[in-house]
Amino acid sequence: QDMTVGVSWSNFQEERWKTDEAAIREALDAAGAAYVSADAQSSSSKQLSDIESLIAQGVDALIILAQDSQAIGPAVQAAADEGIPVVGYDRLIDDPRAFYLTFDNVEVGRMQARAVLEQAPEGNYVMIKGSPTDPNADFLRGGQQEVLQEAIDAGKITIVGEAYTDGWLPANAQRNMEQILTASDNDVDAVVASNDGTAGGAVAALTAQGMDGIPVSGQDGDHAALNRIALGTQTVSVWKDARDLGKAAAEIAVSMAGGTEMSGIDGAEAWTSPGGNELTAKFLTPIPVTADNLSVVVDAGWISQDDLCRGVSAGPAPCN
Amino acid sequence: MSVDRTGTPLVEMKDICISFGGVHAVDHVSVDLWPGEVVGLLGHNGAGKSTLIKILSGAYRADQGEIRVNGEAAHIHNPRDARRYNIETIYQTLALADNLNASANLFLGRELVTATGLVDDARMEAETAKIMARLNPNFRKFRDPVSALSGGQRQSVAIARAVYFNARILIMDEPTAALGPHETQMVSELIEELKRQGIGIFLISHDIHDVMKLCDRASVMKNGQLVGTVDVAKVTDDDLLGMIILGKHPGQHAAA
Amino acid sequence: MSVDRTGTPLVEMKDICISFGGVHAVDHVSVDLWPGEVVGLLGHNGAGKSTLIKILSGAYRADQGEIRVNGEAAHIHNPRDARRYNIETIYQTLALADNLNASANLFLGRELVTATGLVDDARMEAETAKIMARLNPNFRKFRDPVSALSGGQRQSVAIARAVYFNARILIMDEPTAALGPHETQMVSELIEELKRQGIGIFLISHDIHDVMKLCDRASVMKNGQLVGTVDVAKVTDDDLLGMIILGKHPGQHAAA
Amino acid sequence: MAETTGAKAAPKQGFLKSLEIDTRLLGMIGAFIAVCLVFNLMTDGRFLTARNIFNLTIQTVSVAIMATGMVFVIVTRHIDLSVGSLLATCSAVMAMMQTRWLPDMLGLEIGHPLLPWVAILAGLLTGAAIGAFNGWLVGYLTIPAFIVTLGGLLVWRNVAWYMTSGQTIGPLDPTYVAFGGINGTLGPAASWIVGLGAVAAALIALFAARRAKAGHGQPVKPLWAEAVLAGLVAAAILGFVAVLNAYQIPSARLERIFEARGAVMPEGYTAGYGIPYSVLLLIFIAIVMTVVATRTRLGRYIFATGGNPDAAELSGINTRLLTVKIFAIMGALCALAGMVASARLANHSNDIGTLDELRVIAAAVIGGTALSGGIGTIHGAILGALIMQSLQSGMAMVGVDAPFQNIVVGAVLVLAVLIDILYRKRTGAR
Amino acid sequence: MAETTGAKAAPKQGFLKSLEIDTRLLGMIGAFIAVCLVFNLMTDGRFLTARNIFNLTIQTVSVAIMATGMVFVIVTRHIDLSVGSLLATCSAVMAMMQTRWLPDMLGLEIGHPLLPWVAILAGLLTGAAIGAFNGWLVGYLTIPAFIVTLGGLLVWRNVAWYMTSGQTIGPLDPTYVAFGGINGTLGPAASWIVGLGAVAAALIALFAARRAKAGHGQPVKPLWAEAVLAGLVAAAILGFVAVLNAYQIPSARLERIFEARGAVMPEGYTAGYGIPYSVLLLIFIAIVMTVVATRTRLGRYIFATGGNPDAAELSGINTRLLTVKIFAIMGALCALAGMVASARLANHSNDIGTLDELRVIAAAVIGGTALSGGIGTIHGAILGALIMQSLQSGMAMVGVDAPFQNIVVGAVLVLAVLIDILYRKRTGAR
Ligand SMILES: Nc1ncnc2c1ncn2[C@@H]1O[C@H](COP(=O)(O)OP(=O)(O)OP(=O)(O)O)[C@@H](O)[C@H]1O
Ligand SMILES: Nc1ncnc2c1ncn2[C@@H]1O[C@H](COP(=O)(O)OP(=O)(O)OP(=O)(O)O)[C@@H](O)[C@H]1O
Ligand SMILES: O[C@@H]1[C@@H](O)[C@H](O)OC[C@H]1O
Ligand SMILES: [Mg+2]
Ligand SMILES: [Mg+2]
Repeated sequence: QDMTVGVSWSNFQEERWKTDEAAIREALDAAGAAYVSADAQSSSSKQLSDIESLIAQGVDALIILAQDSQAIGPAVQAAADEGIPVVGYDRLIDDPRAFYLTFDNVEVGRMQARAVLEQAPEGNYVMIKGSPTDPNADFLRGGQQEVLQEAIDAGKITIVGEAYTDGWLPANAQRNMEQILTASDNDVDAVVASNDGTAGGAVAALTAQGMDGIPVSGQDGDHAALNRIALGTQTVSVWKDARDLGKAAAEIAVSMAGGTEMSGIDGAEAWTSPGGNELTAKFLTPIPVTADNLSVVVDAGWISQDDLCRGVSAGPAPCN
Repeated sequence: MSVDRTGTPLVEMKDICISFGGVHAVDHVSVDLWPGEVVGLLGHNGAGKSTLIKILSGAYRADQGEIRVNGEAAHIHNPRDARRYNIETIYQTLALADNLNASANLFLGRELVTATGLVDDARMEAETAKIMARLNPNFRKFRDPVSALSGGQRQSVAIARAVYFNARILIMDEPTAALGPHETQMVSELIEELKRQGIGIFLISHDIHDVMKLCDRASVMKNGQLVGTVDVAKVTDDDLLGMIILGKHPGQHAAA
Repeated sequence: MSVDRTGTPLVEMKDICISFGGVHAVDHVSVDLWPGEVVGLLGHNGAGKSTLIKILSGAYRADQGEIRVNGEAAHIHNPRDARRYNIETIYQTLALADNLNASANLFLGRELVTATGLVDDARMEAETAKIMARLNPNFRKFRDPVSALSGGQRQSVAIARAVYFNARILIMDEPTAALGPHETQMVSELIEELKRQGIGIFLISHDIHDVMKLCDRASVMKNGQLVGTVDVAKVTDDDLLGMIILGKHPGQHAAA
Repeated sequence: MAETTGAKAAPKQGFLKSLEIDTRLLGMIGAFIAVCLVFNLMTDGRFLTARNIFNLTIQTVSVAIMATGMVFVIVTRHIDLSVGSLLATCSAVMAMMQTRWLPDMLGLEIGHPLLPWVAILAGLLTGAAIGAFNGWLVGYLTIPAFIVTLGGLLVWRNVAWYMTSGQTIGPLDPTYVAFGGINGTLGPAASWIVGLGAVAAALIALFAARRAKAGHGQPVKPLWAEAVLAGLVAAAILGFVAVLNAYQIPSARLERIFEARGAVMPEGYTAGYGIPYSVLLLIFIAIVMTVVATRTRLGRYIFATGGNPDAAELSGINTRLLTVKIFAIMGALCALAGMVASARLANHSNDIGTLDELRVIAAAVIGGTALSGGIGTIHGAILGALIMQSLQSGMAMVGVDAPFQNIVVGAVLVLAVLIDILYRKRTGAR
Repeated sequence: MAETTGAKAAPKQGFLKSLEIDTRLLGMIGAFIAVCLVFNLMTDGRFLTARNIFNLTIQTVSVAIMATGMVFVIVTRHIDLSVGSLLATCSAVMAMMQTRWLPDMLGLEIGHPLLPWVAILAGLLTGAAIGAFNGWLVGYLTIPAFIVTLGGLLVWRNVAWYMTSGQTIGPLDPTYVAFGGINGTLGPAASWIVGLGAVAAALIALFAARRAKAGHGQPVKPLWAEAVLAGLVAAAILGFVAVLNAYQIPSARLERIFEARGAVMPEGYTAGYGIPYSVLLLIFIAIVMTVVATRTRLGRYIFATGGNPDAAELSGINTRLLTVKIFAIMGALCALAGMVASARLANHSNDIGTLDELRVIAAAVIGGTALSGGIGTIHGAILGALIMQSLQSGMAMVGVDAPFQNIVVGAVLVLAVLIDILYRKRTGAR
């Protein structure tokens, strides 16, 4: 193997990164490149050290799941100094020298809100947000607001509770949901949760009140969440097929290491970041998975039918 | 009687009370001390001797009572206050920092410094060697932390610390309990010398023999109360023992 | 001489050595003890007395040398081993758990339990009261943690702990250093009684007078080495003092 | 030590003195009540509803269980930073056992009644074994507990990750999930029975203690004081049961229960929750741990070692083995806490127990356990956990921003402990 | 205490004894070297390249700076859990100062040469003030440091969040960024000069110490031992400089530098980095803190208080005020560490300093600081930080799975301390 690709993960806490990792590995194997990685444990400082170590180890390309879109700058700088190409993975790296590969997070937020709004066009909403330290949390919340704004202005929807979830931890989401339910005497009609982990916490709190079944959103296509959709306790999980993202990232990294220009990447487009930088980016389309299209995840081999339908008797297809 | 008790006393402790969780450890006790005098404090175990002198040294605060030094009311709320009145104390528990060596302990709180303001360990060690030679000629362990010293060696360090600085009032709580016969002898000589220099000394001791030899007066406590203060020259060993054990004051020998 | 030294000795410590960081604290020392005998250990501060007996009590391990109990080689690697040989020790530092009360300390490691296996605090307290009555009749503080006790009260607790359980070998490291005259007297009586029961006692003390009164033989150490062992009945106070301070063995009085 | 400046104590007040209640406890209870009242005001009385008290109780259980074990660890002058990770490993073992390994290996089908119990047993053994291993490293190899358990913090969280391949494992067995809190409660009738039983037991215990004292000729409290104390205890127990019973099962949930039985819910039917199993478990653990701490040799040795390790060793206590036992207990408690935590989420998630080490240590310290060793109580630690949880849950109810919540929680935490300290200074209790 | 079973010590070896080197240090250096060699093997020699050593050094600085202060805190039997959050607050103040507040308020334009210095001063004052406040709560109100700083952990991180409205603040001033490490180095020539100066200073210090001892008639080491020691010190200093100089600036970066100057890089031009300013800062802090610890009254009082707080108080030391000073120093060091950390990232990020409290405490403990107080060294803590960082960086180079890396880091951490312990047992050093 003459080529090595280094991947710097911001953390390994959410279930999805495992899948992302497997996809990147597989694609690299196929391309005959080696995979090395580091886990920054949610610290932008450690991520910088990690990347320095990966560079010192002699990688030919870097894939970075950035903990912080700006503070990752010096790492990109160091890579550029050594002439190592960088792929910004899933989360924004606000630097034109990095190729931005992602699912559009604002769009994810919109999809979450849309699916919930469809089920509960009127009533009291609870917003379970992501970690206050993750910029994605605010992107998502922004997208959600865009969709709900009209109904809010029309007085159809009232947001009765809103809470950040420290560290995206389900246990924190559960406690926050419980307290919001208590504070509002269970007068809640829908929950817009920002990912599947927090949705799990929210559903646990709802179940305790016998309220499971009201619309709840999520993202990531976590197996447990898809199972909940089959069971009817979650409405939507916006599925960012991590395997596509991982595969694309690996392929882009390999071809950039081979000398391909950013603009020469298949599907690349120019995109202006919120910070005003001209980036080269590639956006994959997320799929909102609901009871109506549950079969996609099985057909795509993302989850086995057994896992999906565990404990479901007469559910939506394919669990019927 | 060699002590001149005509002027103002060096120390007066008047009507001192202190209690711990409802139990009166010291109960309306008054004692005094003149310059150049050694006053023995006697009493059974738990009589309240250490507690009484800890009030003078600033380790405890009395619930009630008054302290006068040189006739003026003294406000002693912590050990720093006591030092300001030139009161030095050898505690029964020694109060040494186990992780420091002998000279660091000896100079603790009053380190010698060089011109640049840094602590002058070499000079402190040299000074320590000097004073220890007078107290415990076998002592060699200048570099070891005091946790590595024997019981008597530790006590020697505590004594050295109290006598090195020019105290005017010296409190010694069982200073020779752990000392060997030779070392005890040297401390006795030291006390005699300090006395000659006009220093006032409170000496707590269980050794009646020592008290008879070194002290001018003796105050005896029992169960937190003062049994009485007697002129040592006017009582016998057995009188003192009677006071300690039975709490009986030998009426005929009442002291000044 | 009342002690029968014809059988096997209760304890033999042979050629014991231990050093700390290169300094020989105990240097080829041999001592022995017969049943019903009190052997005094004397020496200046830092002579190595405490270190020597800590080897017997399992607190330290010797670098060299042999211990025999009842003529058989004894392997004492920790305090639990020593207890198995019925060796009880009163340490100079007392070794009390400050946060526990007197009875918890007295029974530490050998708690009395009820039928259900729970510790029986009421019974232990009652037993403590009994034994303390014999050592320190003023003692009342059964419920307080021992950190709240006076120096002498703490020492009484440590003594009570060693004598309550039926030791065959008792080590007392300056047991009366902090005790008042009455309490000291009571401990002396206790020692006499234990002696009559055939218990062997190592008594470390700085009080030559006490040693002359209580001990059958005395071993004197200086700078880690044994100066000699003498029959107390055959020497004078001054002989002993000479051994302690000058390290001179009074040739004519060599012991068994 | 005795010589601290100003460490002296004034006489206790007569009334409290006769009751012989631990004044240390009173200060903390005062701080707790203050926190509750303020939140109640800020939430228009919602904080002190039956429902919220019920929530608070079950939210506290997992941390409180571990806090009882942490008391032993800290009392012996150690620390355990690995509890959160250990919890994750045990929870992973239990989750994998019941959803994958047992079904695959033993062929026990999902839903088999033995599954949850075997899984719990496996979790307990795992926890105790890892804990004992930690204790061995600390006690026998004399590596500082801080280092050993910091290593454990890193190691065990990632071992758990490997066991589950980083996935959320669930849904878990319904019997198992019943330990999570709201999904498993005794119901009102049984709760009353348990409550009355507890009152009876407490009275008998009080009486027995009095007799034992009198039997050895020791002073006993006046009879009226004994009666007041008994009354207080009974009122507290029954009041607690009443509150838990008062929280009504939401009708939507009741309907579903009837539906599942194939019945129709009668009009106007209501039912209370009663005591959750998880709370029963905590109470049981609290009692056992208190007995261990105060009435067994093990507990005595723990406190002696904490007070003076050298003295304990010289008294013939095998302090090394003791260390192993303490950490093994801590490990087993982590397993139980993991069971409650994952049952509550009805899933094992990767990040379960994250940062719990801080919460658990904080609970013990708030509850009066001294990091310098030798001092601590089980009930204090549980109260500490309750205070921590009230702060967090209360803030979540008040509905301010998460960052601001944390600021308030941090500040109130310090304040609550300060109240306690000032109270004790004033009353002169130690 | 003196009576611990088996706490006795065997004689030291003759050679080392003559050198009078701290054997405690040797064990740790041994563990560190072992870690380095193993990583070097596992990475085919990449671990011990000039480049990686350079990286390691600058990665360690921020935690090492705080670790020196943590030694004082722990030696006095306290703990500071708030350092990571304090770092974040100070970093936020410094970042906001230079990018928003100063430009807005004082009208200093971005790029003004005073900006970074005023910002740093503000950060230092903030850190020292918050630290002093913590110390006041601990010393005067007698709230346990664990609680005070746990509260601080929650409060200050979120205060920082509010200051920046949760945003990443940057890019920061170039002068400021020069403190971050690779963006500010002395260059080879100046580095050699500094290195030679350091050697000279060390030799003079050795000589002065020898004279002072001899002057008071105390024993001195043999002259050959003194010479060997001097040789070792000189070799270490110059070797370190040589390594840092050997790391070449990548040509892309050189080109950029020339471009910025409007020049063209000559063909084949190369240049080494030399000593980074951040490393100089750490060395300066290390020296100052070591002098404070060993040669000033303040340091003496810190160790005395740690050894026996009651004795210190009875000796007339104002232990309360001392506590305030110690925490204030800790706070100021957090500010400096925050400066280095944010300069390194060229931005202030929200999560800056997260979990640093654990790293910092671990560095101090690995470096031999005893949590029970009274024992600890500054150089030990820095070495501890270096060991921690080597483990983390090394694992990222070895190329195993990220979760597995954490497992190895945890295990090796425990092992490294064990090596040190076993070494000291064998040589009989305390
Ligand atoms: N910090 C404290 N807390 C509670 N009680 C205390 C405290 N210090 C002393 N006492 C009690 O006060 C009484 C007097 O103690 P003190 O130490 O003054 O006695 P003493 O006369 O010095 O005895 P000794 O000769 O044994 O040293 C004792 O009963 C002791 O238990
Ligand atoms: N743990 C230790 N580490 C180093 N040196 C020690 C240690 N314990 C004792 N020593 C040294 O060993 C020597 C003997 O001490 P030991 O305590 O046995 O003396 P001792 O005869 O009991 O004196 P004392 O009459 O003062 O109690 C002393 O010089 C002491 O400093
Ligand atoms: O997919 C989500 C990712 O976008 C966010 O940044 O972190 C949480 C994940 O669930
Ligand atoms: Mg006393
Ligand atoms: Mg001794």
